[in-house]
This record gives sequence, C-alpha cells and structure tokens, in this order.
Amino acid sequence: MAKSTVGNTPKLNMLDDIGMILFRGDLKSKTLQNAIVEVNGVKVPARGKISTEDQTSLAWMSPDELLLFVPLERVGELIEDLNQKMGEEDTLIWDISDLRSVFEIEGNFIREVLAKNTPIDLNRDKMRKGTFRRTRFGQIAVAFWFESETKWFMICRRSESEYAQRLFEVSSIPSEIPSIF
Amino acid sequence: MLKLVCPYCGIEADETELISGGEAHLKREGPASTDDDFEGYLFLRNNPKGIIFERWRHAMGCGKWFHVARCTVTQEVFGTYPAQTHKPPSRIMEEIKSRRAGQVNGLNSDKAEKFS
Amino acid sequence: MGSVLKKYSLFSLVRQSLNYHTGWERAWKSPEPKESYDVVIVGAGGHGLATAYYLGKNHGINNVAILEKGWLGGGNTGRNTTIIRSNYLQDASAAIYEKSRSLYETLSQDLNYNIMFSPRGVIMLAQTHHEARGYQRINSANVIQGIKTEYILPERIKELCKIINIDCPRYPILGALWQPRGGTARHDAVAWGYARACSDIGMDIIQKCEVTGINPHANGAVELQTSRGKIRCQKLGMVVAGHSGVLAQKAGFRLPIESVALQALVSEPVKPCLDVVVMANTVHGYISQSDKGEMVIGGGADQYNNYSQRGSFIHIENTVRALVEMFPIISRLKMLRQWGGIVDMTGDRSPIISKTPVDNVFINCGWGTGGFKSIPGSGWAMAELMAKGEPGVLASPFSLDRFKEGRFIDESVAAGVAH
Amino acid sequence: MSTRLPNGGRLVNRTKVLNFRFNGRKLKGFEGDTVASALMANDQKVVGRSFKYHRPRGIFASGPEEPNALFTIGKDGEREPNQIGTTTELAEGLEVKSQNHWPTLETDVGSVANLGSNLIPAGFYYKTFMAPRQAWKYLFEPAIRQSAGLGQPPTEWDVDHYEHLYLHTDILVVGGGVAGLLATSLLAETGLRILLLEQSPNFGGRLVQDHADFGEGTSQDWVNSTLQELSSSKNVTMRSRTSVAGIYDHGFVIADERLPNTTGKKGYLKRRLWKIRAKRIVLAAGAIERPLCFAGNDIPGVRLASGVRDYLINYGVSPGDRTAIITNNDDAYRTAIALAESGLSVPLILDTRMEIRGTLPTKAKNLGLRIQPARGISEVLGKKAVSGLEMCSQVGEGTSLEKIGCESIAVSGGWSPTVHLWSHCNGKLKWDETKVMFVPDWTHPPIDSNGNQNIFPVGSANGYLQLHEITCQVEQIVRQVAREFDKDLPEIQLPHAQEITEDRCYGTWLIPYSMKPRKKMKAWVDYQNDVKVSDIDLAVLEGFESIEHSKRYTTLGMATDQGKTSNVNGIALVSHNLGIPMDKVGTTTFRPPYSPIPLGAIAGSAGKKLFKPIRKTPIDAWHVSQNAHWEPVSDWRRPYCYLLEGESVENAVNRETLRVRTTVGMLDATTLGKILVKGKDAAKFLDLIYTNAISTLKPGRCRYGLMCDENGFLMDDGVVARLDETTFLCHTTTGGADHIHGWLEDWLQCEWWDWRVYTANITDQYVQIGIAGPEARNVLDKIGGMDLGDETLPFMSWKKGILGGHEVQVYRISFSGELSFEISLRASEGLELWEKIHEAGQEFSIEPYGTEALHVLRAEKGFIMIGDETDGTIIPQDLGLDWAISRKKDDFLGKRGQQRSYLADPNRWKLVGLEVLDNDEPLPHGVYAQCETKSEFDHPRMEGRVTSTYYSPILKRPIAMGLVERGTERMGEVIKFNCGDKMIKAKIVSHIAYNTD
Repeated sequence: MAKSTVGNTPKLNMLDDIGMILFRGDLKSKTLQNAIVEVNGVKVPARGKISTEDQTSLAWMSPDELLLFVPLERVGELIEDLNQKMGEEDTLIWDISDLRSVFEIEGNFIREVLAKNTPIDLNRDKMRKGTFRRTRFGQIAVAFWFESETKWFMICRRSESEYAQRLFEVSSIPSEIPSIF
Repeated sequence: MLKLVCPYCGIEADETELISGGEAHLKREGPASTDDDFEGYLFLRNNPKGIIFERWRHAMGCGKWFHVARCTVTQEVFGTYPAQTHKPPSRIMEEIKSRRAGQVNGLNSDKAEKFS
Repeated sequence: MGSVLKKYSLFSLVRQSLNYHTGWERAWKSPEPKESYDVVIVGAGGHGLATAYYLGKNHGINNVAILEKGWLGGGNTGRNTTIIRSNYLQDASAAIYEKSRSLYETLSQDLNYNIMFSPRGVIMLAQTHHEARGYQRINSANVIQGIKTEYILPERIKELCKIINIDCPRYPILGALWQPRGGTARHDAVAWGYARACSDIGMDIIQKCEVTGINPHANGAVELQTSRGKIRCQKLGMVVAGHSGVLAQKAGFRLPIESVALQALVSEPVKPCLDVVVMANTVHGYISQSDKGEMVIGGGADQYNNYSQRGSFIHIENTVRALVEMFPIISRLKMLRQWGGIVDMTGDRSPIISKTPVDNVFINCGWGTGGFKSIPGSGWAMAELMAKGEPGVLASPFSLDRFKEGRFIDESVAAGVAH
Repeated sequence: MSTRLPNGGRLVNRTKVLNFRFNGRKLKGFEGDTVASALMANDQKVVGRSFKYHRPRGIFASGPEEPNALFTIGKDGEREPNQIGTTTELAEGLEVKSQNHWPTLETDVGSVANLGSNLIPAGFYYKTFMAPRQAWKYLFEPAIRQSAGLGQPPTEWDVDHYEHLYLHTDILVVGGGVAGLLATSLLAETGLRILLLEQSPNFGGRLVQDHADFGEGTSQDWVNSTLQELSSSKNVTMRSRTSVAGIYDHGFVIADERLPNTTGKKGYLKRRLWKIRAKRIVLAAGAIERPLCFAGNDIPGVRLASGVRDYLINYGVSPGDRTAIITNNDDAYRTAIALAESGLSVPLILDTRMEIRGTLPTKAKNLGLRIQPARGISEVLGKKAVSGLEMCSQVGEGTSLEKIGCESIAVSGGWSPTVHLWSHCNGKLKWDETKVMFVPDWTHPPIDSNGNQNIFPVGSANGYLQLHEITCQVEQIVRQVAREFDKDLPEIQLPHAQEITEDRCYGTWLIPYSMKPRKKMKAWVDYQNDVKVSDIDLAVLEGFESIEHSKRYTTLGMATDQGKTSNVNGIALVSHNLGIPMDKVGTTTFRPPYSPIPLGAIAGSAGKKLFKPIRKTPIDAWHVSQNAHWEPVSDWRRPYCYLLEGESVENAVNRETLRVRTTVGMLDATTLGKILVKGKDAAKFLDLIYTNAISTLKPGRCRYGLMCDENGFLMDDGVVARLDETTFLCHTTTGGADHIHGWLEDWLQCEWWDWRVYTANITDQYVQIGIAGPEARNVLDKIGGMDLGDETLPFMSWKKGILGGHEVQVYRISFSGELSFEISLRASEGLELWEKIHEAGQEFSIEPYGTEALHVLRAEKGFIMIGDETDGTIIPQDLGLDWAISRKKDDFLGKRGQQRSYLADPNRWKLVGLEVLDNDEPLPHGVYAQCETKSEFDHPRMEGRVTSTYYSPILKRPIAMGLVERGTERMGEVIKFNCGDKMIKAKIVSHIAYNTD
C-alpha cells in the first residue's frame, strides 16, 4: 500500500558545459564502429541504449544516429577526428552542444514524478540502467536515462527547458507523489 | 489509444508519441503522369473498412516513419515494418492470413491480389 | 401533397392527455420494401432523409425508398455537437451553408416537428494575430455574400459569454467572428422530423436494411442487393457519410475520402451559464450548453483511419484541456458521456455532392466535421441534382472532378479549421 | 424516521464526530460516513428535485448508481455541483446543498410541472412550441433552460488542482470486492505486475454485509488478511477511491482517483487521473441492483434493498422503524433478515413470485416475518415521504387488497452485472433468461492489438451472484489469464463459502402485470430524468422501437447515472411492449466514463502556465527587461514590439520601423528554422524539395528558396546557404521548422531512401541576430573582428569569422531592403553578443525591433510572408515568384500539381500593390474587392482581396498588398473594396511600395 513519499523528493538541475555531438551515419558500418571506439573509447551502444565510460556517453538516438556526450572543450577536436576517421563514408557530424538542455534529476521517487508526464513503461524491469528512452514529457520531446535509482538524466530542446522545469516542479510537490514503483 | 511497436526502436510506442500519416505504399506520380494517375496518387484512397496498410512516424522517438497493418474496425495490429519497401513483407501477409483465415475481404481487392 | 398524419400542436397534446397519451400515431411507418422505386437513397441520416424530403417537396418525386443499415439518425446525425453556422469563407461553402441555415430557421414549421433551432449565436474566437486576420477576412467575404457576421472585440465577447477567461496567459482573446443567427438544434429531432415528413408523403423508410451489393447496369436500372432482398431503382443516391468509401467500392469506384473518428462529450447538466456557442480553433475546442444544461463539447478529429465509432482518449484530453483553459469554471463539471462518430474527410475538407463515374448513381458525402449544420441545404442541393440529373448552383462547385482540376474549396485557409 | 442506531456501522468511527451543513442547517455525522448516510442518519427524507417534474426525491441507493442524491458541495472556489451523495465521503465542515429547486427544497415552484405532468410526457417538446416562430428563441427555450439543469455551475476559478499518472501493468483488476480480492491474491503468486483498483474507500465490496463467514473465519477477517498479504506483495499495487472510468483500444484504461484532503488546506491535489496500459484486465466490477416499476416507486423512503442493508450494516443507520420489502428474488431477504436482527420492524415481504423455498426466505420465515407470495404494490402512499403501501395481486390490475403502514420500502428487482467496461471496447452482451440479466458474451469479447480477448469478467460482473460460485469461477478464469503469461497457478485451497439454495429471480417488469395507464404515469423507470413506464409505452407506440430511439425520445438512461438502475428495466419494457425477446431489443452502447469524472481531472496539470509549452530564445529575458509586447508564433513567443514608457503599440511599431530605415535596428531571429542537409545527394535532393535550383548554388553563397506541397501550393520559404560541397543550411519560417524537417525526412525515408542525405533540425543550437539599417555595418565594424565589406561579403553570401570574440556565421541577406546581416552563433553565447551589439550600437541609435516592424519593412519592399500572402491555396506564380521556379528541372515537389487546369488558369488572382485613393484611409485586413457583376450565387462577384495592409511610417501613408484577378495585367485600374459600412477605392500598383528601384 501507499508509502509516504515525503522526504528527499527529486530535484531537477540543469547541467552546463556538456559537449554534445550529433552523429549520423550507418551504425552497422565497421568504419563507423571503429571510428567511434577509437575516438571516444566507448563502443557504439546497442539499440535503445546508452553506454558510458568516464566522461563520455554515447546514446542510441535512431538506427542512423548517435548522440555523443563529451567534455565541452573537446568537442571541436573530436568532431575533426571523427570526420577524418570516417573518411569517405556518409556522415553528418555536428556540434550541437547548445541544441538541447541536459538535466540531472536527483532524489527519491523519480519514476513516480516522471510517470505523471510520460506514457512509457517506467517499471523497474522495463526502464533499466543503460536504457536510453526517447519519449515525451508532457508535451515536449525528451529522452531519459539513469545512473542509479536516485540519479537520472533528461534532455530536451533548449527552447523548451523552462516548460520542462515547470512541469517537473508541479509534478514533484512532496505531498503529491504516489508511491508506485 | 493505439500502441504500436516501432520496428526501428523495437519498443512499444504510445499513440501520443506517434504521428499518423495515412495510407502506405502510394506510388508518387510526377510531372509526366496523367490527370487520372495524379488524382489517384494525391486523393483517391482505399479507405478500407478492414485491414489498412498505413504510415506512422515515431515522432517523439527515433523520428522514423514505419508502416503498420491494422484493422480499422477492431484496431487489431498485424505487424509493423520499416517504410523502405513498396509492399508489405511476407511475414505480415502471413500473419494476416493466419488470423483472418478465409476472410481477407477486409483487404482491398487490388492490394490483396498484388500482395498475396 | 396532402398530409395524412395528425398535426402536432399544443391542442393535440391536450387532447391526447385525456386518454393518457395512448392514442398517438406512429411518427413514421415501417413498411416492407417494394421491388422497385424511382429513387433509392441509401442512408437514413439527416442528409439522406433531407434529400428524400426535398425530392418530394421540391420535385414531386415521391416514389422513394430510404434504406438504413441500422436505425434512422443513428450515424453522425445523432452524434454531433449540433452547431449550426454559415460564416464560411468561400462562396460555394457560404452559399450552401447559408441556404441550410436559413432552412433551419423555419424547419420546425415546415416539418411540423419542433427541431428546436436555437439561433443563440456562434462565436469563433481569434487567439492569434493570424487567426484574427483570418476571421476579419471571412467577415469581409460574408459582407459581400450577404451573410450576417461581425468581427467583435474582447469586451463584447465577455458580454456575450460571461464565463470566458478573456486573458488566458497562453493565447489571449483578440477578437471573434460572431454570427448572431448561428446556433444549435436538437439533432435527433432533425432526423425524426424529416423521417416523419417523408413517411407522411408516402416514402418508404426501411431500417435494418443493409446494402450488400450494387449492380448499376441491370437493364436500365440500378439494382441493389440488400439484407431485405433485391431492390431496383432508376436513380440511386448514396448518402452514408463515413461509409461512403465502402459503398462506392461496391459500385466500382474510389473516392478522395478517408474515414476518421470524431469525438464529442457532454458534461452533467447544470443551470444555464453559457448562452452562445463558442468555438476556439487555435486550441481546438468548441462548446455550447444544451437546453438540458449539459455542456456539449467537441474538438479535433482523430488522425488515423477508423471505423470503430470510438476514438483515442488523447483527443478528449486535448479538447478538455483547451476548454478548461478558456472556461476555468468548468473544471468542476464532470464528463458524463463521450462518444465518437465516423466522419468522411475529403482532400480539401469540403463536401462532395456529385454525379459519379457510374450513370444514375449520385453521391453526397465528405461533410467531415461539418455535416449537421448543412443537412437541409445538402438535402436541397442533392435532391435538385438527382431530380434533374445535373447539379444546380449549390451543388455544382462540389463535384468530384475538382480534385483532378486542383479546384479546392478550402475553408481552412482563413483560420486553419474546417469544422 | 431514518435514524442512527445505537450500535453497529462497520465503516463509521463513532468516536470521531464530523460537523457539516445541509442547506445551511448544522448536522453531525461520523468519520467514515458518506454524505448520504449522514443525511439519512439525520432523517433528511427529501434530498433533491427531479429533472423535469421537480418531484421530491430521496436517497435511493448506496453507491455510484444513485440517481437522486446529487448535491452541490463546497463553497467559493471549491464548490462543485452534482456530487453523488452516496459516494462522497463526509468531511469536517462540508457545505452540502440540494439542487434543482426554487426557492427551497421543501417548497419548489418548479414542481408545478408535476401537476401538469400528464400534459408533458416524453418528447412533448417535439410536438409543440412551434408557433409563433420567434417564441421558441425568446420564450419557450429560455423557460425550458431555466427549469432544466441540476446544480448551479461554479462561478469562481478552481482552487484545487489535478494531475495524471501513467502506469503499465500486466494485469489490471477492476474492483476490490470478493472476486477482485480473490483474483488479485491468486495472481499475486505469479509475480506478474498487478494493479487492483477499487472505487470506494473500502475493499471488500458486498462481502461483509452479505455474508458473515468466508474462508477460515468471518468475512471481515478474510478481507483483512487478504489485504495484508497483498500489501506486502511487491508486484501488487492497490488503490481505493479509484474508479475505473473507461477502457479504450489496446488496453488503455483511465481511472479517476479521489484524493482526500488530509491537511484540510485549500488548494490541494484533488484528483489523479490514471492512464493505464494493461495487458489483461480482470473485471470484478460487481453488479447493481435493479428497482421495480410500481406506482409511487419514487417517493422518498423507497430504496434499493441492497442500499437499505448497506446503510444498516455499514453505517448503523435505520431506514425507518418499519420497512416493507418488495422483491422478485431471494437476495432481498438478506435485507429483511438484517433489519429484523437489528430489532427493526419488517411488517411485510411482498414477493412477486408464486413459490418461495430458498434458504434465505426460510430463515426470514423462521424469524417470524410475514411473506406474501404473488403480491405486488398497487400504490405507495405518501407525498414527500412514504407512509405506507397498498398491496395487490401481482397478476391483476392493481386492486388494493390491504393497506400496510411503513416508513420505508426496500425494493429488489434482481441484479445487473456491471458490464459497462466490458462494453466500452465492443464486448457484446447476451440476455440470460434464467439469471434475468445481461451478461458478457464470451464469444464476442473485447480484444487487444493481437486480436485476443483482453477483458475477463469474474464474479457478479460475469453474472455469478452466489459466493461459492464466485470463488470457483474466479479461480478458473484467473488460471486462464495466468496461462496467457505462461504462468501456472499452483493447486490451492479456495476459501470456503457456504452454499445456499436460491430460487431464481423472476423477471417482473410491471407491478402489477396489467398496470393501468393512469398508474403507469406514476411508475418511474429513470428517476432523475423523470421517465415513466407510460413514456416508454408512448415511445414504442409512436414507432421509436429501436432501443436507441426510445432512449433518445424518452431520455431514459441519459441522466448523470447513465441508466445504471434504469436501463435494463427500460429495455424490458420495450421488449414487453413489442413482444420481442430482450436480446432482439438489445442494449444501447455503453460509453465512457463509467462514473462521471471532472473535466479538471482530464485536463490534469496542464493548466495555466503549462497549457502549452512556450518556447523561448536565449534573449527572452532581455526582451522582458525591454518591455516586450509579445506575440505567439507557433509555440514560440516573440516580441511584437518593445514599448517605451507610455507608448502605444502602434507608435512603437512605427518608431521601430523608422529606426531600421534611418539608422539601425536589431532583431532576435533565433526562432527561424535551421535545418542542416548533408550528403552526396543533398544538392539533388534539395532540387526536388525547392522549386528553384539549389544544386547550382556555390559554397559560400545563399539563395532564397520556395517549397511547395504536392498540390503545388506554396508551403514555406527561406534562405538556403551552401556551407560546402555536400552541406546546406536551409532556413525555414518560425512556424515551419518542425514541419519542414518532418517533410524532408518523410521524402528521404519513404520515397528516396537509397539517397545519401542526412538532415538535422538544429534550430535551437544557434541564436540568430538580425542587424538591419544603413548603419548596420558600422555597428558590426565597431564590435570588430570581421571584414563585412561588399567585396568580402557580397549580398546573398555568408562567411564564418570571429565577431566580438565569438565564433559566428554572418549571412548577408535582407528582408527589409536595407543593408542587413544575420549573425548566427551558438545559443549559449547569444545573449552576450546581443548585448555587445546593443551597446556598440548606441552611438548609431540602435534599437531592437519586433515582428510587426519586420512585417511593415518587408511589406514596404513587397516581400511576401508565408501565412499572409499564402493560405495553403496559393502557388508561387500567384505571387509573382515565377523567377524562383526553375523551368529547367524535370521535377520538383509541386510541379505536377501546378500543371492542373485550375492552377494553370490565366485568370488567377495575382499579387499587386494597392494604393488607396482617399489618402488617409487604410484598407482593413482581409477585405474583398467586388465588381459590378454578380456571381453565380447572386451576390456581387469578388475580384480580389487584401493580404497585407500596414501604415508605412517612412512613406507616411498606408500601404497594402493583395491578390487581384489578373492583377498584374491591370496596373493603374481602380477597384472597390467592400469594407462593410463603406467602399474603399484602391488603385492597382506595383507591390513594391518603397524604394522601387
């Protein structure tokens, strides 16, 4: 039955200075896979996953798109490197560090707060560590993943950040969080 | 409220994560086409009361278009498949046949011929 | 045509009350189908019945059967939000919807059946500059078309509609297109009134009669296979809204039509607080309060092909969200019932009243989300087309060939919606 | 009198007294009471007035099926009409008001309608009020509206709030009665995710009040231990106070959770709308008791037998000292027994059946109760409260045999399974003649997306009323459900339920069978909507034979209870009238919601500032600081203009426009769409997307391009910059970015999928700053870092560089005719550069300008604006943009569409300028020009319209553009615009008004 959910309710913090690189190409290509590993030290993630090593995360966005999270100061050099390693292969590699906002969500009952606004299956056996889920949060497109039960991440378009923050705020009022997951 | 498996992401997507795009497998008619063919391409629709092959976009997800075989009466889904094809794959047609044994009348006759 | 039925009036009510209302006659007869008719109309909804009625009334064609797969008035006629207006932009639309609206004005008297036409006025809100300009444009066209509309400002809107939130934070109300003689009517009564009048002039309304096959070339006649036997006719009119494509296929042609679900809902009844019809197209919601006191609410159509008469909850949610934003007090009214209809959407969202590729087969469809308001005008125009074999002024622009020619009648151009 | 008994009431806490008011009167109840039980305990007989005849109505039932006890509850911003008293929990300080009467509940003027009820039967309004014609609008309709409606609508804004919650589950169990609890506890073993929802505050359903023992001990023990066991199951989620309202396709379910206000503060989370995806649904929604149709069956004091039992056992409330029972089944004897065991009097049990042999009647008999078989009620005595009844033979016409005094009558006409949710998604029903009820037809179940049955009714929802049957059947069905998940339930010992013998219910639809017409006008079928047996007769008589017709004609089942107690009786009466079986009459379609849900709950948290996202640029806060007047443009907000203190919008626009023309202005152009297109086939692809040739564009250069849809209609425009051989940056309109990106992807994914092109919508990555005006270059030079001279950066070219320390791309393009640059840089640095430019520009009197000045500037130069000059039916050729349509290309999107006869017609309306003759009078927006000739519709023919009209401050006169029939061939001609109250003449001129060379 319902447990009290008051205490350590989740907070949303915008993270600055995250470098992001858009990478479109044929994810099955050997050249691409090698280039990615060589440049980032992280393998191309499986479908619907995100893989992380140190400062770098690679997220599967679509069958021909990755999103690279890297230290901001290295974006330029990495893009150059990737472009060079991809050689003649068709790619689109672009610095999109400012395209989206990255949020860190910390606290308890994060699943419950998200479940108020997203139609995805947030049960623990479905939304697992390593899952990178693109979906909607209220009316805007976002993606979620997490490091631990009490530390999640969300990205959305920069221009929609305020909406995301406000919606999160009204969804995380301590006395109004149901205990579900 | 439909839910459809995005064949690219391999996950069930909620209708609110998707955008519908109407009948699939339309053949584009360009500048050389006749008035009739062009009208057919742009306007005339099978609009079946039964099984439709249609387009959906995983808009709040991977952004890809995919195709769905769905019954417009019962909302049964017979499968989804990537959009890069001119006709439904055979596994979809098999699924339809196995579930609708002997009553493919939901299918439009021209498509049924073409695809069976 | 001489009326066989006893006239409805206050006196007939008083007279019948003396024997506890056990002496009333059937509103319409329930005959067995004959083998052949001059005209068969498929579809006993508002449009089909109105077509039959005006075939008789305007053209003296009374040997008519109206076939209905289910119960009469059971399609979109009985499932809509009953809005009547004619503040359309394009000449062709303005003409037929205004014809329709003006027929509604006297329909109760014409049919001797109170269809409760209530010209309480329709407000279409402008909530972006673009929409405001669109409505000013419609208003300008209406001036020339002879349709009485007015572009009004927020103060006047608030006077007409006290419960509106005039300064919504997101989409402020900039103005509105106001049609004082638009309004509502009792939807079922429209079907029943036409049915009673058709039956009265000797037409056969045949319910639970599904058309299963059409042979357009049966020795100079059109022959229908139905669930109640074969029926022949000289001319066939298909007036079946969402099922037009299904019927057209039986006759051997395709239509520029897709059938989708359109949903509506009502709240529980409360005392009167909304005296006009309000349409808010930027946020996709419209609302009026029925005579019973229920808030009658509609919104945008579902996007995917659907024949199931039930739609997706997200559309209900979006519509309600929009209206709660516009009318904050309704948050505490409760949704009592929601339902869906199957509407037939054409390539330009305007209707089709037309000859078809098949001789002696005529079609009236594609009213999409605008069907109820057009019933009398549509029937009038369709009857003329079927009686003469050629379209009159009202029907002529709505022919099937306009898609091939690129001759759109697009009402969405001014403000983005067609309903 | 109905009163609180000294003892009993399993759900109330007698130590906690709650004060509340009913119509201003101070009353007391207990914690655990519903509003209805508290009112009954206070002997409130009349609780409301019926819809049409304003007849006094008393509490009739004890659950959501209640047709009568509807109240307006709360005050001010908390006030909510039409609350169901039988499901609303009592709370301290509650303000309860009865509804639909004037001036008071006791003396209601509206009840004159009751006197004339014979004159106004079902559908009377269709037959009258037709003359004189105007009278409907001005007299009859207002009168009808005023008397209709139930509660008063709220007048103030809601102080409380709402939210949604999505949950995915393997199995949803609807209903926490014995069947639901048992099903959940059996399924809990499987480890599947289970969600159990119960509409009332308490689990157990009817188990405890109807059965003393279940399982090892008392039924209450069983409920308690089951709940305890379930609450420790990790895979089970349970919620009470949560009513499942609707089931939609693909296992989507909505449920309405009522949250108690635990703190008593104003402005709390009042409702939570659950949006559930369930793979399988176990429907244990129970059943609802039916009333019987006899004369006077609506007089306050007549109640459902199950309700009487609930009030007695659950709340310790006596329905009155003497309760007569009328029934056609054995279950009502439970009420008789319970009353007798509480020490209350049961003077008579009328049973319409001939033979009565079951366990329960025998027990009643042994208690010394008087049972009268084959008897009915001729008429109930009393007006605002029951004072007695006249007994008659069931088979006759209703001759009174005996008068019985009583204050309360408990009615049972049998039970109807709650099949609403089964039916929402097309599950069919069948009439079970032996059980006398509509039961789920398992051969036509609702299905999931795979075509498999996804709802499994159990217990009384499936037509099983006997406890031992229910347990067996639950187990059997739950096993089947588990197997669908490849789970096997272990062999288990079901809780023991005592078997009792019951005679079958007998379908008694009229009491007495040959009821006279006069009595039929007093025998109610739908209590709230005032539908009588005579109304159903009338509907059938007039040919409204389809149940859908008779429902709509009589309004049967269309009240707030949606016919929960009346539908089956109505169907039976139609069947009886037509002489056809129940199955053939059929049922009306059940529609969501099962119980009404507040519109606020449906809207959820998305009110006020969350109604729709507002997209903001990184400069937004700066705009706010400069007193921006906003305009929504798609989801963005953009400054329309910036208001100086005391300045009007009009003056601000003029000032900003002149600023650009005379010195320099700056514009936040961030919202313009920016789509990257890259790949070996990018140029070939864009040649098909745009009407003009893009492949011939050189890297470093820009070109204005047009996009059409396949109809040929102009859809979007913008500047394309070629970044390198294979990379293009396509600018779109603000509103068009997402749509155009989707459009490009659509063609790439679905038509030309083997082409080597990638796209990306990178709009938000950049801030774009427009600098326009004669001093534009001077401002940027002052900031320094780039040579922006004509040689290095000619018109329609772009380059990269460092400006004021920021990496930028500078586009030399113009939408105003002035010297103009658009500077693009990463969004996070945008505000900094914006402020630098603003500061550097001070010596050139730089000012920000908004969208309206932008529009005036472009209109002065005759540039078109998507949405103003276009409306979805305009082709580029109409706008004189033939130069942007390549004749060399074989194909582009829209080319074929433009070849069609209507689009190729030389008489199409063309874009021209319009110069008003009477100088100061501007042309209004959207006005049409009319000719002397008539259209086919007999009104003046239209020959043109205004698409853009502004005051040009630089020209000091109004300017306008419009589309005019063959306009470009008619230069100098004067045409007349009909502006409603006057005609304005305008000369057709060039569409370029300013600086025409």
